[in-house]
Amino acid sequence: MAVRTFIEAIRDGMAEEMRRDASVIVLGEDVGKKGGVFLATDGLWSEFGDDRVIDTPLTESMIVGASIGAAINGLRPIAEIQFADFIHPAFNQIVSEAARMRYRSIGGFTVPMVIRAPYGGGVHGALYHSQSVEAFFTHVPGLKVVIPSTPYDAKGLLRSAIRDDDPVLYFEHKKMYRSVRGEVPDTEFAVPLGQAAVRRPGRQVTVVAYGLMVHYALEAAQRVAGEGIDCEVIDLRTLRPLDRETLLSSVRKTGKCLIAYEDNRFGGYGAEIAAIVAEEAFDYLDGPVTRIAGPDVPAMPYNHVLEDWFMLNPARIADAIRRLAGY
Amino acid sequence: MAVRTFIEAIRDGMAEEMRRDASVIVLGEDVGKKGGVFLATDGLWSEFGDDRVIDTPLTESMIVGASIGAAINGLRPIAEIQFADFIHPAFNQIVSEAARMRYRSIGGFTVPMVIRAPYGGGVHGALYHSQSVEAFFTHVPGLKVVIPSTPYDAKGLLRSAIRDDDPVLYFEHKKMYRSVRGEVPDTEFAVPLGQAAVRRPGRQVTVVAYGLMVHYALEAAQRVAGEGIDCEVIDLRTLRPLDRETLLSSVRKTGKCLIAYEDNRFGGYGAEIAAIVAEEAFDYLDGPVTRIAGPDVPAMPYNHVLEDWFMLNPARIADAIRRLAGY
Amino acid sequence: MTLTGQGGDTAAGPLAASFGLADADLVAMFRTLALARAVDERMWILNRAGRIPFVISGQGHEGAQVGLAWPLRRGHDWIAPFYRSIATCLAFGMTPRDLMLAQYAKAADPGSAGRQMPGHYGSPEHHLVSVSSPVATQILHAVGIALASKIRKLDQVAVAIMGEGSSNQGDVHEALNFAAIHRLPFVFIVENNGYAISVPAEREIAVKDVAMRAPGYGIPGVVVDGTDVLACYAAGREAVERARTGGGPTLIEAKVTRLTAHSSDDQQTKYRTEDDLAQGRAHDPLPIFRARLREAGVLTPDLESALATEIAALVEDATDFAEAEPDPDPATGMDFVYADPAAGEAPPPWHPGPVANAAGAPDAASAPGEGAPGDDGGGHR
Amino acid sequence: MTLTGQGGDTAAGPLAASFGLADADLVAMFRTLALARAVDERMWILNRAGRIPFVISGQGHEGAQVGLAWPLRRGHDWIAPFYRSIATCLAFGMTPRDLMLAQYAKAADPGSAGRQMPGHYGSPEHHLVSVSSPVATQILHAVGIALASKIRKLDQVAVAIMGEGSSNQGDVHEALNFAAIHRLPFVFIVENNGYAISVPAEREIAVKDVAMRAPGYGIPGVVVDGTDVLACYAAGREAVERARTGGGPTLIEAKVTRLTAHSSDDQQTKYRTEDDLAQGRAHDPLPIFRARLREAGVLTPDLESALATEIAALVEDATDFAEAEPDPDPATGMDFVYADPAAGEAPPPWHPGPVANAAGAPDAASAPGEGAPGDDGGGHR
Ligand SMILES: Cc1ncc(C[n+]2csc(CCOP(=O)(O)OP(=O)(O)O)c2C)c(N)n1
Ligand SMILES: Cc1ncc(C[n+]2csc(CCOP(=O)(O)OP(=O)(O)O)c2C)c(N)n1
Ligand SMILES: [Mg+2]
Ligand SMILES: [Mg+2]
Repeated sequence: MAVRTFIEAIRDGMAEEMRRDASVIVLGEDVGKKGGVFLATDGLWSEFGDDRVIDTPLTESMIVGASIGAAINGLRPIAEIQFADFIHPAFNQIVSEAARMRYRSIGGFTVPMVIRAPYGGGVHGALYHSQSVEAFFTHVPGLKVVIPSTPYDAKGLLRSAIRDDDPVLYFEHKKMYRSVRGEVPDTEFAVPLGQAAVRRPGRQVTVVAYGLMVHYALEAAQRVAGEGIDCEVIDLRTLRPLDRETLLSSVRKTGKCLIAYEDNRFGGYGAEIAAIVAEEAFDYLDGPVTRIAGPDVPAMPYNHVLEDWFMLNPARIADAIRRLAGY
Repeated sequence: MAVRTFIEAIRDGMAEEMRRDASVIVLGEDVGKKGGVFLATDGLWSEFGDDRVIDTPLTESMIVGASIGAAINGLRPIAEIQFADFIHPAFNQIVSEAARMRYRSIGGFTVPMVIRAPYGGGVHGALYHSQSVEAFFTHVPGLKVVIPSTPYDAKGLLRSAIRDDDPVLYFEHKKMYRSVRGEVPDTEFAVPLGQAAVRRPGRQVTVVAYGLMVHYALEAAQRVAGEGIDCEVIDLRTLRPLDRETLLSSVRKTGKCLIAYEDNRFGGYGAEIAAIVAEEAFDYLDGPVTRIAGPDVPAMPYNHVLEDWFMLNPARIADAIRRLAGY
Repeated sequence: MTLTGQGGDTAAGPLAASFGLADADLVAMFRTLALARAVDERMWILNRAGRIPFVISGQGHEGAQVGLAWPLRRGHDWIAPFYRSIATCLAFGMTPRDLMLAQYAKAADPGSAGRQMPGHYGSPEHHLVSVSSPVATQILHAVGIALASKIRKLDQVAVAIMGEGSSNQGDVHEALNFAAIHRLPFVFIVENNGYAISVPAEREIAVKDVAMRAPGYGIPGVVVDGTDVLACYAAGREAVERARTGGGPTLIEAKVTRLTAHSSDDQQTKYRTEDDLAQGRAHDPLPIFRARLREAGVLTPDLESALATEIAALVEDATDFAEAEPDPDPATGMDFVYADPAAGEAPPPWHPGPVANAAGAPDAASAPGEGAPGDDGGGHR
Repeated sequence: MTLTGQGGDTAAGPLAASFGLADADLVAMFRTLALARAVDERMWILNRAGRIPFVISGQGHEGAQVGLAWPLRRGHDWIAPFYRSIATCLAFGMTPRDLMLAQYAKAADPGSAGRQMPGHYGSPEHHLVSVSSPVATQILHAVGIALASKIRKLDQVAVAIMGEGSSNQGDVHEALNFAAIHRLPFVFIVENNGYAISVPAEREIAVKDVAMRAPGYGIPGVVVDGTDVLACYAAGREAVERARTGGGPTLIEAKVTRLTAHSSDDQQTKYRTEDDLAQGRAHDPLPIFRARLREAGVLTPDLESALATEIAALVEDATDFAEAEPDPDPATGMDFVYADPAAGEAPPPWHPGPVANAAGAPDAASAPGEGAPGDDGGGHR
């Protein structure tokens, strides 16, 4: 058991799977000699060489489209999109092609690939280096979407994603890369896709989160605990397929549900969670299913004052918990 | 007052605005001599000529991106995307550029443009000529999204969209083009963006819909009326900005809300409606906010048996109303 | 694919010999072309008779398709074709029955079990990548297949095919650039018929030939007359050999003609003159290739009539077979979203029959097809 | 922009005369170049001092930027620039204060009021289109601007500028194709510095020059030495004249060097050799242009020291000014999402102060910046 940062766990996960399986390759902008702009792939190029760690031209549609083809012909590509904000040029390849290949060919062609991308704000990234893009993809049948919150999960979920036979989008909150550490076993463990984790058990309010917001939700829960509000914090980990079971049994127990997400509120992923809870746990609800999320403005401004204004934080989540608890 | 088909109303709307305002142009694939693959632009090329009705190359990102530039430099482009399914290559230009231009330039640059696209299924269009794509765009601050359901609204909303100073996505259900007719005044009327319409008043269940589903919902309401279930049917018309007022006051009255949408259920636009109703009308609810939507498979298969299996229809909506009414 | 020696018949007259082929190869090529045309014509008849709601056609493109597919190794090399690739698919191993099952969208359709529109072929067995509708995406799939071939040392060549209109999509730029940098075993074929639906070439590109773009990527660009099947064969062979031996990609542009409307939803007389259409008919590869083989003595009247009989029977058989096959079962609608059905969402309440991991209990299915507003919108795809 | 005659000073030595310019023009060009460099160097100092968290730089590109911007009409023609376009923006009318306000992201930043990252300039007044981060999108905006210019008969030329790495994006293909078909008044400038962050030219494109792509669109492609300011001017003038007189687009590739790391988040020694870096420094346009003007007698020691003093004062003033300006007010965060604020969603509960049509009543603002996990992720943008 070693203590690893979030990004180290991701790097280890890739390296170990590449050692185990020669069909795993990494491609993307600056992933080679430079090791990626965040250094997530640092060392891979020197260990695995030009053929398996490919510095691509600055063309995201190509990165995804060629990965689809490579996956069809026996490889398991890990495509890095330098920032989640730059996944949009590849939207057509992801949504029209990767997601639909299996269905349209009744399983004749399949696309086992992972698309990794750093997402999220609070890092002075402004409009185009801060976005949460999960809602565009969680809506799409055929795609899986993973957002880990701990080094352990980052590695274990990445292993599952690489071994999965379907396209998996794997989003990494960039603010966590070096600030979040945790124990990661040296064994070949995997965290299965599609299972949420109860990060903190509680009786009064269920707080649902993923990625960085899990940490903020836990801190918020801690704050309100002193005021006698007992929160259960659920880390979804996999956004699609969703672990309905863990979600619904928590809300059926607490009767109150707050969903915290960093993305713009309107039409964000949390809307689906709210809709599911509202429909399937209706009889158990003691208060409205509530969302706290980013303001509905284009991603987030750069200036730190405006960025702070945009970002959720533990204090704001705590306020929302208090409001809901007091309902 | 003349009776017009849905597509005629759209064509008239474009022609009249083009006559009124020389800055309005139309561009897209086959919009010129052919008049568009559905004939929505038929006659415009002969009336307005090469400069204002432009047959573009087969390149959607260019259609949208050049429209953004043209809008910055004083035109009001109406960009036609041949099928909503083919809007994805332009996703980056729409989401990263059109939607964010005003915000990032504090109003210095603005993008008054309309993107028209035929959407929806039930027309033997298979996976790529049937999609509902609204959820990808309703989530994006800076964009407006319109889906009309009657010839009157089609023309009136299109007029407002063309005159609007922000980018508007205007989706037309292709199954309605020739099958839906209605009275359309000869006057220069406009239907403002952001206002829903109560298509059928009722007391027991609110059914929320847009586009083709409004017609199916009305038919379903008719069916269950004979069984003593009194439905109110709301046609959202503009999906963003949403008319919360009309939505919420209806649900506060009926206490029950069913949302019907053709798109895949998970993460679809209806999730946001459900989330809003669940949060803001909680105290009034006598049953769970319920959604009926397309199955979560990649758009819809071609074969008519499978297509029928995919599509919502009045009978299925009526069943859902009955279940909710009986709750 | 050189058939030389197939069935032991390696006899080669001067025409065949000049291309390193046997007469039997020429006959096989002609047969493929004629068969493609016959299947295609039948599709239109079925459409007009109301048996199949949509047709998109390869008529006029078949000469280039047969010539260019021929040098590839069947079941080994890869093609990412497009919706006009009927002759390509036949040349690569699909049968008339396979194609007709796709037209009818029956459960036995090997590419998609009736899920895709007609024209969207695909066959894992024959290494024909599943066609999707958004044009040009397939070029990147073929490039990725070529990348995997190179990395895995599979000795496979990958080919992507599309129309000239589609070649203006951004994906084409990104694909050619990447394939050229890595000298991938890749061939890009553009079947230039002068139209993207109604938009004529001069509104699609500002140069005469799409092939003029090749030097900008550092790869050879070749223009070939699509009515000259053997010239296409020679151009294809050179490109495939270059690709296989590490010489990198080639762009081949075949000038073809679109003998039909864009699809059964299109009315081409609205935007094409009678002159233009007549010129197109004069560039029909079928009579041109037939005349050449007759002249070379490869096609004799006996052989021709034997072929005609065989082809007619094949088309008849394929039609009858496909027509008689069952439609897909709606109970299969939720299948193949993910490898593990448990990863999918629950089916809707009207779903007939059980699905692995279904959350909601299936209801009695409502009557299908009861939708109000009823027509199909009259769209032209 | 030819300054000839500005201030009445039309005197022209042989060098200026050979380009149809006055000596005053040459001095103004040099001044712009030197000013851009001075502003740029100050940015790095401020970054190292922790005053501004991010810098992206134009050092090494300024010669091409000044030469190529010069033939355009300020406030009339359009430029869609990129994040290295500091000299371009100065040449087109922005001031050092404007640029520094952007670095500091202050409320008075004319391009975005501090919303955008440094380097993302923009000025409606000066017809400099707001820069966004996704590379290459701006080429289509410039093409659209050119289209509007043509349709509205505005006589404006539109220019798009980006790096060679970005020129591989699909949008570039689609834009050049469309601009060429319609012979739009458009110029595409590629500032080729041999790297896309760490990826060297030979992994970005398979040809020597990006300009080799121009013939594939039917437009002229020109390669110009970016250290030769006057050669850039001449190439730009020709392209702009062609564009303005209906001759259609031109692609100009300027070979430049990146004197700094990609940005303040990058460590270029990890992927560039000392040799390579030294070669880069030998291609610094500033000393090269200075030497040329000295040799031509245009720059005298007196003039140089006057310019140096002026520039130093401008940079000092801009820095002090920007530093002293206030940050944006969070109460403005919801502004400018739509023309009509009522079209926006309600602000979050912590929003300070009222917003038109706010649905939720604003709460007392929570303390900002209280977020757990605290560092900035160490990303390199
Ligand atoms: C991305 C996308 N946009 C639009 C369409 C609609 N469409 C289908 S075929 C076609 C024209 C294709 O022209 P070309 O590439 O020249 O091929 P051809 O049909 O002439 O053989 C168009 C516009 C599409 N299928 N995909
Ligand atoms: C679509 C997109 N992908 C990735 C990035 C990240 N990125 C910013 S600049 C850059 C390299 C650009 O290289 P080049 O175009 O040659 O310009 P240079 O920086 O060398 O001047 C990259 C990869 C981006 N901004 N946009
Ligand atoms: Mg064509
Ligand atoms: Mg560069």
